[in-house]
Amino acid sequence: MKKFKYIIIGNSAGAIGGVQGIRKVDQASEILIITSEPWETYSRPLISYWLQGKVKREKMHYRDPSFYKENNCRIRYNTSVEKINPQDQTMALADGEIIGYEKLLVATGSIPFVPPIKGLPKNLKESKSIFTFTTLADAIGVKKGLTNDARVVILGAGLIGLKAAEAMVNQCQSVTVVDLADRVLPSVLEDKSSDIVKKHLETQAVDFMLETSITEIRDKEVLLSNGKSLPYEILILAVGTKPQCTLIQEARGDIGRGIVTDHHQETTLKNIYAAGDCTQSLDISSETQKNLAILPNAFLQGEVAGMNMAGEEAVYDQAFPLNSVGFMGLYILSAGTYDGVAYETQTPEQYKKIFIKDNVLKGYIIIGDCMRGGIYTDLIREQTDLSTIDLKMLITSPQIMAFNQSSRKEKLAQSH
Amino acid sequence: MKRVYVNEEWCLGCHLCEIQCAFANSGEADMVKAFNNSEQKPLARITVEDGENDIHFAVSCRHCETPYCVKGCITGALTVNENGIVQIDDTRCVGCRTCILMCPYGCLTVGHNKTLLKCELCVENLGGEPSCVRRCPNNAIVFEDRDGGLL
Amino acid sequence: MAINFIHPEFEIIREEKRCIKCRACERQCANEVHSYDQEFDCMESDESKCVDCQRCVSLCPTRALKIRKTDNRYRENANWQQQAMEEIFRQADTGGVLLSSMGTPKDYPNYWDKILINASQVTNPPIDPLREPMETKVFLGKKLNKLEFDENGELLSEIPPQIELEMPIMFSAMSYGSISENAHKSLARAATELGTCYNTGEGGLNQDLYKYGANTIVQVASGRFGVHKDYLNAGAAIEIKMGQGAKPGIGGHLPGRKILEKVSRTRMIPVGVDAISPAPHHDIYSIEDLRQLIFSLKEATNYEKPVIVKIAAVHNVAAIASGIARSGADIIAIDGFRGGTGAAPTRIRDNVGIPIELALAAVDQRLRDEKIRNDVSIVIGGSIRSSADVVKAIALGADAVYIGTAALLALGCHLCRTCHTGKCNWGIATQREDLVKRLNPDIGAKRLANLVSAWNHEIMEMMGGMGINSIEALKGNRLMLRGIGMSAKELEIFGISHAGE
Amino acid sequence: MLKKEGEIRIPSGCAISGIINRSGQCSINGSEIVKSISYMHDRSNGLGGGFAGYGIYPEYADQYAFHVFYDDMSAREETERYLDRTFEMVNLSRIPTRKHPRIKNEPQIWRYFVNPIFTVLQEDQDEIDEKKFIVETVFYINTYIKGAYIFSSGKNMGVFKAVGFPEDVGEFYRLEEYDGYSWTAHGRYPTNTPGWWGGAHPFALLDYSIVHNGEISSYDANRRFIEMFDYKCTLQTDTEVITYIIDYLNRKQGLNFEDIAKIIAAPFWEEIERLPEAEAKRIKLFRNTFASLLITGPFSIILGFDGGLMALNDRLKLRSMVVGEKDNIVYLASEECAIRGICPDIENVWAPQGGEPIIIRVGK
Repeated sequence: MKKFKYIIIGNSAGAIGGVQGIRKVDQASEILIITSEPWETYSRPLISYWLQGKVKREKMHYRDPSFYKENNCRIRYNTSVEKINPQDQTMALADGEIIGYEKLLVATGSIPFVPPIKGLPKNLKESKSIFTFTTLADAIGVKKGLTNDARVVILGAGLIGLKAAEAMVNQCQSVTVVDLADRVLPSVLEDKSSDIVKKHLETQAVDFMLETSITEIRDKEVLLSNGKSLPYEILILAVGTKPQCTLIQEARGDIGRGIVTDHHQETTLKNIYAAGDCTQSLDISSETQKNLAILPNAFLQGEVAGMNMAGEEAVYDQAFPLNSVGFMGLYILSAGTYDGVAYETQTPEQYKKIFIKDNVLKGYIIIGDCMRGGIYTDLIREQTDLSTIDLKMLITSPQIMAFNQSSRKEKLAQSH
Repeated sequence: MKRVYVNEEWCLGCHLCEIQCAFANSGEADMVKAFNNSEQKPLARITVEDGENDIHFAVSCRHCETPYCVKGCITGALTVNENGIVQIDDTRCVGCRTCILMCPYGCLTVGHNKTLLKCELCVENLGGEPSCVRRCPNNAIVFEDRDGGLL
Repeated sequence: MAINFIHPEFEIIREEKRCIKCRACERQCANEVHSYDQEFDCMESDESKCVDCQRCVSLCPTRALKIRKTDNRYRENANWQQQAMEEIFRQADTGGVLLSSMGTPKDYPNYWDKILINASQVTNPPIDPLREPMETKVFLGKKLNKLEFDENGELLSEIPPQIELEMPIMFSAMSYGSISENAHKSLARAATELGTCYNTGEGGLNQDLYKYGANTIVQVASGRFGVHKDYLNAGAAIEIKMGQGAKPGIGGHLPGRKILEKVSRTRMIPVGVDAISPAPHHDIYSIEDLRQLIFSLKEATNYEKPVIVKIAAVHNVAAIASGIARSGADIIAIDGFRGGTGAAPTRIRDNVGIPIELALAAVDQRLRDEKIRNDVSIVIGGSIRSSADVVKAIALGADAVYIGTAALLALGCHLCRTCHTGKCNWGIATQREDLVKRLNPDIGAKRLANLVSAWNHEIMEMMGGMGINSIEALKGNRLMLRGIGMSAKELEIFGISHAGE
Repeated sequence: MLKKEGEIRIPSGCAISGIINRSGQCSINGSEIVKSISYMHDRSNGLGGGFAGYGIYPEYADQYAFHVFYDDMSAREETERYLDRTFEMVNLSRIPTRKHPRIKNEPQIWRYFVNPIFTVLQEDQDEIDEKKFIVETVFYINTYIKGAYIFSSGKNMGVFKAVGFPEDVGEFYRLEEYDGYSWTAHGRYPTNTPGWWGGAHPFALLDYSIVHNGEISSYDANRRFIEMFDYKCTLQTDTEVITYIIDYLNRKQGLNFEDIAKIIAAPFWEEIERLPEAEAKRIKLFRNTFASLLITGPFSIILGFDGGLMALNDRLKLRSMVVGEKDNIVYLASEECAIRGICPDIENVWAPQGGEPIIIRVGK
């Protein structure tokens, strides 16, 4: 049996973060990366850009191809892990091989949630017209069917659905987004901001059918809850994702809204760590446990996991939701929780809403000009006491000037 | 490592660092050409904030030890080079603004071609001292190693 | 008054093609000359406000700006020139005394430029200061006339209080209030780095600067602003200011608007109240009164500090200096009529006093004739413009020089001569906080130190050329000087031969 | 017409030489020093040569020996009238010379052995400073009696000088007829004088005599300072001002020759800083008090005084000077040839450092 000091299951942001975290501490020991995909690491959010034609395939690398070699990583493509045995620190691969680990990072990510709809084909992967949209394989599939006269129906007005809509709207005859919710991006935005985004997308020829669901999928046609039907050549199912926790669950690790870890990203199973979309995190802005399936979070968790795996204590305790997304030239920054007193501003260039509770910035939404929005993010991240900050100035526009002199000095005259 | 630090005690708010930064990164040899000869004025990677009571200071990338922008970058366009300088590869940047979302200091800006711009300490265009530092009329911006703490 | 007779003195030439509308000129002009026109997307200028301080020109990143004297002239003639006419218009407008800043711009003879320095050739060798030691250390103060020894030949005598300088150049008195805190800081730090002294002027000593005391000369002037025991003991020496070259015979006036909180505390006067220095010290109406003040100050400082008496160069300066030398002073400072000022009545600045060169020559010779040259050191100031001026001054007999205007120039002053407006764009002659911060003492001190050490290098070069390797062998060494284009009388006063002799 | 010494400052290059018998025996014949300086013929240009001998007048050892040049009879008559008033004239005579083809235009050269006479009034007021009195007499005659010039005024010593090469001057003055315990010699190379007998070296005042090679750049600083102390630099030569400085420091300030060397060729400040504290303090006080007596520019001097010689170079040693020893005799010269020429088996030859005084006192 082969044994590795470090094994990472997965090959995306959490896994790469894991490699970089390990390498901060241990530059020598080999790392084995196991991925079920056939590709070197690539940026999942870029699949819509690729589909849109804005990014070439070779620019989708999340890291340079030399990354593995430079970091002494061995990688096994197209390989699934069947089972983890935490007692003897081994795992069984799909081909039956057993390999041992000293430290294991599970960065299995999430998988699309496919709702049980009447008429849904049994083997979605072989469909030429019905797709989920989270992997490069999905995008490649979509692209094959995407023609100028294709009619596209997207189920789900979340981030994935709308990015898919953006990617295709100028390459096909029509895009219609169907969602049971009464607004777009329901998990990211609240009413007004959602409305701005919807209106913008409508001007860009994306059609919406909200408060509507698909009741049945037929060949080239879906039936809707309002009794109407929509023809399609391409149907995207983008109602959401769920954490891929199976391996840990079967190994009897704790699962909540994802794999449960401590601040060191260690699971309830000894020497097994988890990072990324597959995990549950404590959202510091709402103080609730969540599955925060966002890329920066995945990388940061992976990095902390990696450092701990290599023996250095590191802590990740600053998780909270945050998103930056653009649709057809309209950009949205959002972070935290929309709880507390809301301060709303609107200019021709920008809509902004800031939420403050207990003298702490809890969340914000910016649509349009989002320059320097990260200053707000940092206030959430650090849970900064706003009492020494010029709130009026801060609400008007994010700036260092809003801080008092000593924190300005700390920010600008000291190394970070 | 040597980083750009600012001292608001000496910043006059002349905004010349912005001009010099934009020029240095414009690729033009002549400032007049850089500003007056093209459709779009070149953009600065440094921003001067002007406050009340004549407080001014310039803000540019801190090249943080923990660069949230790099960690959050969805494409890998942002990297830390061997000298600790946070750099951006504009052939890989897709303009998603996650870095703007992540940066605690508000130091990234969107360029004319929609990719992000940030201070790279003038490594590409001058070497040695960053242009904002070199041209600051009052030493309000300095290029120093303060990793051991502020003197 | 309906018609404005005073026309803009300068024209602002902005090369539109080069202007990138960065608005640095607008932000940097305290006189509000420049402005941006949104509608036409261009910069505008109001020339009537321009004082030609060159701040905008210096900061314009594309060199799109230049300022030139207007060629618009009144109908002047050889007798009634532009300046005379304009001053009449001005007084007809205001009914007031004309005020000016900095040294006189009038074309009086400049004797430094009529004196040439010698160099060695075959009969003795020049000395290369890069290869051989070259000493510029100077001690200012009374010298012993007779050494006392005990029976074993051990010296009993002690050196009287002295100022020890690494080079014969000091920064002359400029008060906190007339110049900014940052200007003072720059001077203090530069003096410390150089091993020389700066001078507080009559405005007291800011508490933050006490740490530079070993390189500080504290001044006691007729207003006695900021004078107390700690102040007197804070410095390396005490200077009694009897007069100033730019305005002999009159006092000083710092307007209340320059007396802000910190200046007020330092001067020990209320905020916003005019600071008036009377023309005389009201406790000194004669030389014997001066002696009393000198010894009062010595008492207050335990006889540990040399006392300087500063006078303006006036007609009978030699006799006055002789009196001072006999009054217990350790050092005489003489300020020539080209010396600078923060503000002086124009007529006085331009017509009262004599050139420092003549005053120095007369005083040095007079004190030697009276055999009391050893009792005092002589420091001179009043438009020392270069190291050559320093060398000539030392060779004429000075122990050291004061530089004021040259130091201000090093700090960025462009001699626009509008110090009295308080809007110095270079952060020097102003108390406006946004302007004061324009002078970063890190830069200021460095520039001053650069200037003086450059001069000192040049002094060493010139000394080496003369075959002199220590500054004391240059002092009073008038044989190293020759006059050029001087009358026999002038040569006689200088005690030098004409070039070619 | 060229100006002579006293009308203009005249720098000159030179040769110097000195011999002394440490025992104090007057064993050195005048011909020795003449021979020594003759080896450095090319360092002179015929415009001046001279000698000083110490211990040469044993029979008049207690009288001041005035050597005087007179341009004419009236100068001599006026001088003698002046001297008669305040001096007892023990002996007076022409100084013996011999005709020499290369020594021309000689003045009348007289020698007086004198004792000063003080009035009752002076003695009552306790103002008797004999040396001051001699100096004042010399200054008076040299300044105010036209055509008279006292060029030697010490006891049991004498200066012999003329326009010409030094070896010719030695022959002219018949120096082989004198024996002394020490001698100095000078060959002159002035650059802008027609040559004047009084301007030749050694320059002497009281027992001090100076031979000097060099051109001091501090001249006017030194002159203008020393003139504050009742000296009058009538000749405007380096030798003159150096002599006055030494007289001032030794006689008036009471400093020894070691200290004098530390004043006129002071150590550099950076050297002073390295000295022990007490020594540094002492030199700092010297440099402070006598700043204007620092002599810069090239010089090598041999100072003759009662009972010894001091040789000193400027602090950068811009002029040559070597010292040699053989038994009790010490030789000093600009060039080594001047020593080896008269003492082929010389031992222990060395070149002193700049500013390092070589002081030889007889009997010590």
